[in-house]
Amino acid sequence: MKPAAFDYIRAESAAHASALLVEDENGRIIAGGQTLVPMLAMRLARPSRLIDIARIPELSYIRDESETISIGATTRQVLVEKSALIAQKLPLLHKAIEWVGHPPTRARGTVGGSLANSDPAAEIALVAATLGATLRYVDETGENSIEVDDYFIGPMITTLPQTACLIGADFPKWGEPHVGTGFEEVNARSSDFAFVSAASQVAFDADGKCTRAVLGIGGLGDFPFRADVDAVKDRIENEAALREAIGLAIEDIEPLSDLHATGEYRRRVAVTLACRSLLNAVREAKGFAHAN
Amino acid sequence: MRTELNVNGQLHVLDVEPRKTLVDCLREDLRLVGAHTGCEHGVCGACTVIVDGTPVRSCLMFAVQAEGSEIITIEGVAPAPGELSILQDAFCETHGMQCGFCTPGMILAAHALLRDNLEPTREDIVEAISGNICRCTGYDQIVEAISLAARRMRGRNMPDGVPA
Amino acid sequence: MKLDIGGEERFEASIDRIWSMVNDPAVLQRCIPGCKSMTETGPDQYKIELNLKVASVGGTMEGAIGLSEKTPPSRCRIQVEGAGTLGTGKGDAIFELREEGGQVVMKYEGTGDVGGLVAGVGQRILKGVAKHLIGKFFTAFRGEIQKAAA
Amino acid sequence: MSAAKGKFRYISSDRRVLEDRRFVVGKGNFVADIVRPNMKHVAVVFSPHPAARIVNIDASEALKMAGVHYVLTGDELAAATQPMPNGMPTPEVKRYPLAVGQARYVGEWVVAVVADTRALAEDAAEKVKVEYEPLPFVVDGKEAFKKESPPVHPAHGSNILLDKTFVWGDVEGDFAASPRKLSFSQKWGRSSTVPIETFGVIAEWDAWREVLDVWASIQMPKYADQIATAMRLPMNAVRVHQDVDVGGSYGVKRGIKQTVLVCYLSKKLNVPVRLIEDRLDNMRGGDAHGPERNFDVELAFDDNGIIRSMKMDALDNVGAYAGRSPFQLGKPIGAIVGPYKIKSVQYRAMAVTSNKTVQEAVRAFGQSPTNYTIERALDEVAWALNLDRLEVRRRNFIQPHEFPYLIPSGTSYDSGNYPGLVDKVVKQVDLDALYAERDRLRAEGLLAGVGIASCLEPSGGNSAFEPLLNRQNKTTTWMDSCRIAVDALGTVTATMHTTSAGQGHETLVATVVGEALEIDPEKIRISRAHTLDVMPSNSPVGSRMAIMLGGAAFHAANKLKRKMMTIAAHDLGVPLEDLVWDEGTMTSKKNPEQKRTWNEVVLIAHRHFYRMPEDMEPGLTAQHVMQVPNGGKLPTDDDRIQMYPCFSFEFHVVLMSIDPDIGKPVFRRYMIGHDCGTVINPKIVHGMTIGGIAHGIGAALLEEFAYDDEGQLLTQSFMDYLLPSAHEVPKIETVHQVTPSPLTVFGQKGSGESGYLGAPAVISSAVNDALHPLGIKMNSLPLKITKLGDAIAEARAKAGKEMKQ
Repeated sequence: MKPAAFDYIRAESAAHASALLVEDENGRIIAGGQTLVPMLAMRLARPSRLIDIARIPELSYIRDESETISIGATTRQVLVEKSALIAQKLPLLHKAIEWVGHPPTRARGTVGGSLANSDPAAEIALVAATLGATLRYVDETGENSIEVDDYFIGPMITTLPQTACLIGADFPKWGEPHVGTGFEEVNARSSDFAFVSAASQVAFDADGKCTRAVLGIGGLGDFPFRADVDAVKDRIENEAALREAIGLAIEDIEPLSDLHATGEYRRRVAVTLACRSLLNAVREAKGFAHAN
Repeated sequence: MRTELNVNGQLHVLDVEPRKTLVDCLREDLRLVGAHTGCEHGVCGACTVIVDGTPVRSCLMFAVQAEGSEIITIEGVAPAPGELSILQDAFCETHGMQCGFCTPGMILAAHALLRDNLEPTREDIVEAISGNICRCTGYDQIVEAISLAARRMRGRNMPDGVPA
Repeated sequence: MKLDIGGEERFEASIDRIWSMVNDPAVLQRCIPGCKSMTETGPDQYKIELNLKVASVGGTMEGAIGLSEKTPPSRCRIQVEGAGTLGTGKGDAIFELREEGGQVVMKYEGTGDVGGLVAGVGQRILKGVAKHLIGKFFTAFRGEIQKAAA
Repeated sequence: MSAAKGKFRYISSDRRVLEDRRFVVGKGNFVADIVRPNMKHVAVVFSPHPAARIVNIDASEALKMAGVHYVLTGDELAAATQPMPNGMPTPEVKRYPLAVGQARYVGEWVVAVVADTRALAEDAAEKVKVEYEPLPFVVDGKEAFKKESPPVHPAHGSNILLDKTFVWGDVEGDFAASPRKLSFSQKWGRSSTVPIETFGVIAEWDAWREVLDVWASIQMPKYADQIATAMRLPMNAVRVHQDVDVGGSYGVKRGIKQTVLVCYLSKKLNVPVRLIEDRLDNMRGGDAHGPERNFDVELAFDDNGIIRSMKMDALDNVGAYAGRSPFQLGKPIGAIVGPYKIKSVQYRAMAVTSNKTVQEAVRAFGQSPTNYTIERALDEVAWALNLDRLEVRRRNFIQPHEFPYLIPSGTSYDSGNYPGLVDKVVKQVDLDALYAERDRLRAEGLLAGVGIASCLEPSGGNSAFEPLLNRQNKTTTWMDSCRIAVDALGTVTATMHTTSAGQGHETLVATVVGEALEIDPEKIRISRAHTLDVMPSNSPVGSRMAIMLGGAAFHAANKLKRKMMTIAAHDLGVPLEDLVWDEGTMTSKKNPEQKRTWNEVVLIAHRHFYRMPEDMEPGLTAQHVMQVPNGGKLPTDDDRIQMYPCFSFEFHVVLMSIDPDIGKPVFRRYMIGHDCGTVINPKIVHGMTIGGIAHGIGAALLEEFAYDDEGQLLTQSFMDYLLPSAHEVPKIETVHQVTPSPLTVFGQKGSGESGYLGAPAVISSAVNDALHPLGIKMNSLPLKITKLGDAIAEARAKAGKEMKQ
C-alpha cells in the first residue's frame, strides 16, 4: 500500500493552488489528507502532483460574520470541536463534529476537505446541507461561491470546478430567540461512516410557536440533502405527522445499499432518526433559550 | 525532495520521495521503528505520533508535509535510557498490552490526553484511544493504565499540564 | 460486485440518427468517460483504452467493447470488459430505442460486474460512482446530438 | 486465586510482565523493524477472479523498470519447491505460494515482484499483465458440498476434503428413548483473528555457509521443518530466529507460503528478501481467514431438560486450499459435549473447498463455533420446555465429584467445578436483579435480553485430531522444552524454543524457574534460541504454554536444583536427602552449620572440578522436554481419542438491549466467571480473558469476510472489516475460581483462548432472548445491525398485520 509516485508542492495561496490546477489537470489538492491519503495508499487515486494548501495561513479561521459563521477550508476539525464560538453560534455543527472520525483524524482532517470529498455520510457535509451553507472557492476567474444545494452530486463528486480551490464555507446563523438542534447517527462503530444520519435545527418564537425547521439526512442517498419539513412546522411535536412528512420527503430517494446496511434499513431508520433529531431539537429549543 | 524534519527535538535533513509517508520515513530513514504500520489507511492507529502537540496518524501524512512541524515519537517519551515515563510505567504496572504492537501508538494517544486532562473519566480515556485498535487486550488494562498514570501525575509535585 | 444498470433517456433527434450514433465508434469514444482510444478488432468489436477519473479516483484500464444482437434501429446489446489498475469490470446491457411523442426514448437495462481492488475496498461508494459515470456518458451523448444539430 | 496464596512464592502473585518494558518504549523487535544489508522487497500481483485459468503472464514491462530485480511466477516456483503441507490425505489438492495454472480465489497471489523498495515493487506489479480465462466458481459452503458444484481442484474430483461421521455411544437408542426432540441450524460467519501486525518474513540465504536465515512474524509448530521440506534443504540449513516479537497472532501467523516465496527468492537472487504483507495483501491473500461453519443439530432430551443425545453436522467452508483448516473440525471433538453430561453423540464433520481465501488456525481452533452451537442447544431445550436457561444447564452439568470425567468421544476432562463458579457469578451479578432490569428495559419499549453461556476451553494442545481425521498420520508427540543454565558468575538464563505473540512466555518461564529455584524471577534472563540451537517446541498453540512450557521449565529447574544439591551434598559429605533448599542455599537438616551457598556450588561446578561428584558433567545446565500430559496415544478403532488434557471453564452472563427501531445491540452488563486452575500470572490471564471477549464481540457483532455472489471479497480493508475499538468493548466484570488440574505441575490450565470461547455464544443467547417476544431468532453470526434491524422490522410488520386481522 504505497502510493504511486507524485510531485509535491506547497501552494502559497488559494489562487496559487488554482493556478497549479490549471497548469496540470491531474494535480490534486491536499489539506488534511484524512480521506485522500488512504485512496492514494490503495492506489485508487493517482494524481500527478499534490498541491498542499494546509499551511496557507489565511485559509484557517472560524469567524463570526453578520449573517454567518464562516469557516476556512483548512480549519482543522479539532478546532471546530473546541471552538466556543461554534458551540454557541453553530450548535448543530458542534454536535455533529464529534461524530467525525476519531481524535487523531480530527486533528488533521479539515472542514474543507470533508466538504470537498463529499462522502454521502459525512457529518460536516450533512450540517452544510441542512443549514444551507454557501461554499466559497477560488479559481482562475477569481473568487466565487456555490450554494450547497447546487454543490453535491454523489460520492466524491461535486460541482466544484476542476481548477477550483475551496477556501471556506459560510454557515447561516439563526437569529431567533429559541433555537434547538438535534443530531442522530447510526453506525457500526462510533468512528465509522454513518449508515444513516439526521440533523435538525428548529426555531421557536417567544410564544412557543415553531417558526422555522430544517432537517438534513445523510447516508441515505448519493449525498446529504435537506428534506422539506417546513409544512409540518406547526405540528412539529406530533411524531406521527413528522414521520409522515419525512416519509414523503424521502420517498423519491433511491437509498444506498451496501454490505453494512440495506436500502430498506437506511430508508426506515432515516425516518426514525430524522424524527428523533427533530424532536430533540424541539426539546432543546423549548428547554432553554440559546442566547444569540 | 529535500525535507527537514524535527523529530524528538532533533533536526534531520533528508532527501525523501514525496510519496513516502511520515511513518515510512521515520522507520526507514530515521530508524525510529516504534511507530508501527498496521493498516496504512488510517484506521488502526498503530502509527500514531504526536505532531505539533496532537496525536495523528503518521500513515496519513507524507514526510514532506511534516516539514516545519514538531514531531514526537515513542522514542522521545522515555526521560532517559532505562527510565520510563509515568505513563509508560503505568502501562507496565497494569500490563496494558500483550503483543506490544499497538502500544507505542496507544501511549502517545494517552500522552496527549493527559497533557490536557489529568482527571479523565473512563469515557474520556475511551474516546482518546478509540482511534487505536488493540486486538489483544480488550482495552481494559489500557484504560486502567491511563487512569493510573493520571492518578500518579495528579499526585506529582509538578504543575498540571506538564507532560510526564 | 454486481451492479444493476438501467434507465431511460429521451432525445430530440430521429431514431435513425440515435441508432447511427450508438453504432459509431467515434461517437462512443467521445462519450465513454475517460476513453482514450478505440480500435476496431473485428466487426462491431473494438479494443478500448480507458483513463478513468472520478474526482480523486482514477486509473487506467484496457478492454474490449462489442455490439451484438442488433435489430436496427431499435435494439442492440453492448458488452464491455476490461481490466486495469483499479480492478476488473464487465458490463452487459441491452439498448432499446423507440419513438414517442416526437422524441426518441432510449431504454437501457443490464448489469455491471466489478472485481478486484475497487470491489474490495470501495463497495460503499461503487454504485454512486457507477451512476455518475453513466450520467456522464449521456451528458456527452447529448452534447454529440447538439453538435450534430448545430 | 486466594486458594493458591501462601502456597507459592511467585506463582499467582500480581507481578509485572517482563516483556512489557521493551514494548512501552517502542523497542520491540518486530519483523518489519529488522533490516538486512542490501535487502530487497516483494510485492504480489493477485487474482481479481474467484476462478480463472492463467493464460499468459507478461512481465516484460515490469522487468524493464529501474530497481526491479525479478518477477516470479507460480510455474517457476512450483518446479523448484515442494507443495506446502496438506493435512488431509488429499494429494490432488496441491498448494503453492503462487497460483499454478489456475487462480482459485479473489486475492490469490499469482506473481511476485522483487525490487529495491516496496513502493517500486508495487509500481512494477501494476505493470505485470496477467491474462485470465474465467472459470466456473462456487463460494457457498453448502453449494460446494453438492456433487454438481464446480470443483475448485478438478483433479481431486469434488470439493469434499472431509466427510466423516462419528458415532460415540448409542445415539439411535437414546434418540428412540427420549420423549422430546428438536432441531435447529445456525451458521458461524467467516471472521478471523486479524492481528494489527500483518504477516512478514525476511529470508537470507548464505551460499557459502549454506544457511538460510529466516526472521518472521510466526506462530507455527514445525515451521523450520516445513521450510526445509518445501525448499528441499536439510533442516540444519534453516535457521529461524525466534527472538522476533510477533505483533499478535491468536493462531493465524502461519505464513508458510509467504516464507517459501521469499526463501526461494533469496536463494535465487542471493540477496536478503523481505515480504511484509500490507493490509490488503493480508486480508485477501494472506490465507488467514477463520472458520466459516454451518451447523445442523438434532437433540434428544426429556421433560426435565436432560439432554441424552446430540447429532451435530458441521460443514466448514475452508476456502481454496486445505492446509490445516479441516482439522478445526477435529479439535472440538475433545469437548464435543461441552460441560454437559450428554451420553451419546453423532458428529458429522465436513470440510469443503470453495473459491474463497484459505483458512488458517484461529484462536481455539474451531472450538468457539462449536461452543456457540452447544450453548444454543441448551437455550433451545430451555425454550422448548419453558424452563429457565440456567436451570437447564445446571441439570446437565458434569458435577465436581465426577472428575476425571470421560466424555463419549474418548477424552477425559481433568477437573472442574462448574456449579461452583456459576453460583459465584449468579451471586455477584445478582441474576434476579439482572432479569428485573431486562424486564424494566422491555417495559421502556426496548428489546432486552439476558445471555448465558457456559463453555470449556480445552488446553495443553496436542495434535490428536490429526491421527483421528487422517489415519495415515501417526503424530502423537507434541512436546515443548526448556533449558536452564547457571553461568560461571551464578546468574540464571533460561532458554525457550519458540516465538511469542504477546502471551508473556518470558514472564512464564521466569516465574516458574524463580518459583522452583526460589530466586527473584526478574533476575532470570530469558533467551529465545534460534532453531539451530534447538530443543523441540510445538509453539504456543492450543492454550498450551502455561502447561507445556511452564511444565518444561519447572522440570528443568528441578533437575538443575537436584544437580546443585548433589554437588553440595558431595562437597559436604552428607546424603542428598539430608539437604534442604532455601532460596538457593543448601543446608543440612541434621547439622544446620553445614551448608553450601548458591555461589559456592556455582564455583564448584564451573571451576573446582576436583570437588565434583564422580561422573558428573561440569557446569550447571539442565533441560527438559515435556510431552503433553495424558496424550500420546493413537485413536481407538472406534474413533475415541484423548484430545487436550486440561479443561478451563468459563461462564458468561450479559444483559443487552436493542433499540427496536435501530437494531443496534448495546451491552448493559457483562460478567465472566473464569476458572483456569492455578493462575501463574494474574495480569496475563486477565488480559487474555478480556481480550478474548473483545475478539468474541467482534466475531459476534462486527467482523466478517463478506463475499458477494460473484466471489468478490468485499471487506479487504479496515474500513469494511470492523474490529472492535475501545467504544465497542464494555467494562467487563470478572469472577475467579481456581480448580487446579491434577495433571500439571502447579495445577495450571490454559487460558490463551479464554473469553473468546464463550463471548459469541453469550451474545447470541442475549440477542435471541431479546428477540424472543417478537417470536424470531437469529441463526447466524455476525449479528450485524442491519440484519437485526431488518429482521425486527419484518417481525413487527407481521405482528402488526396479524393484530389487524
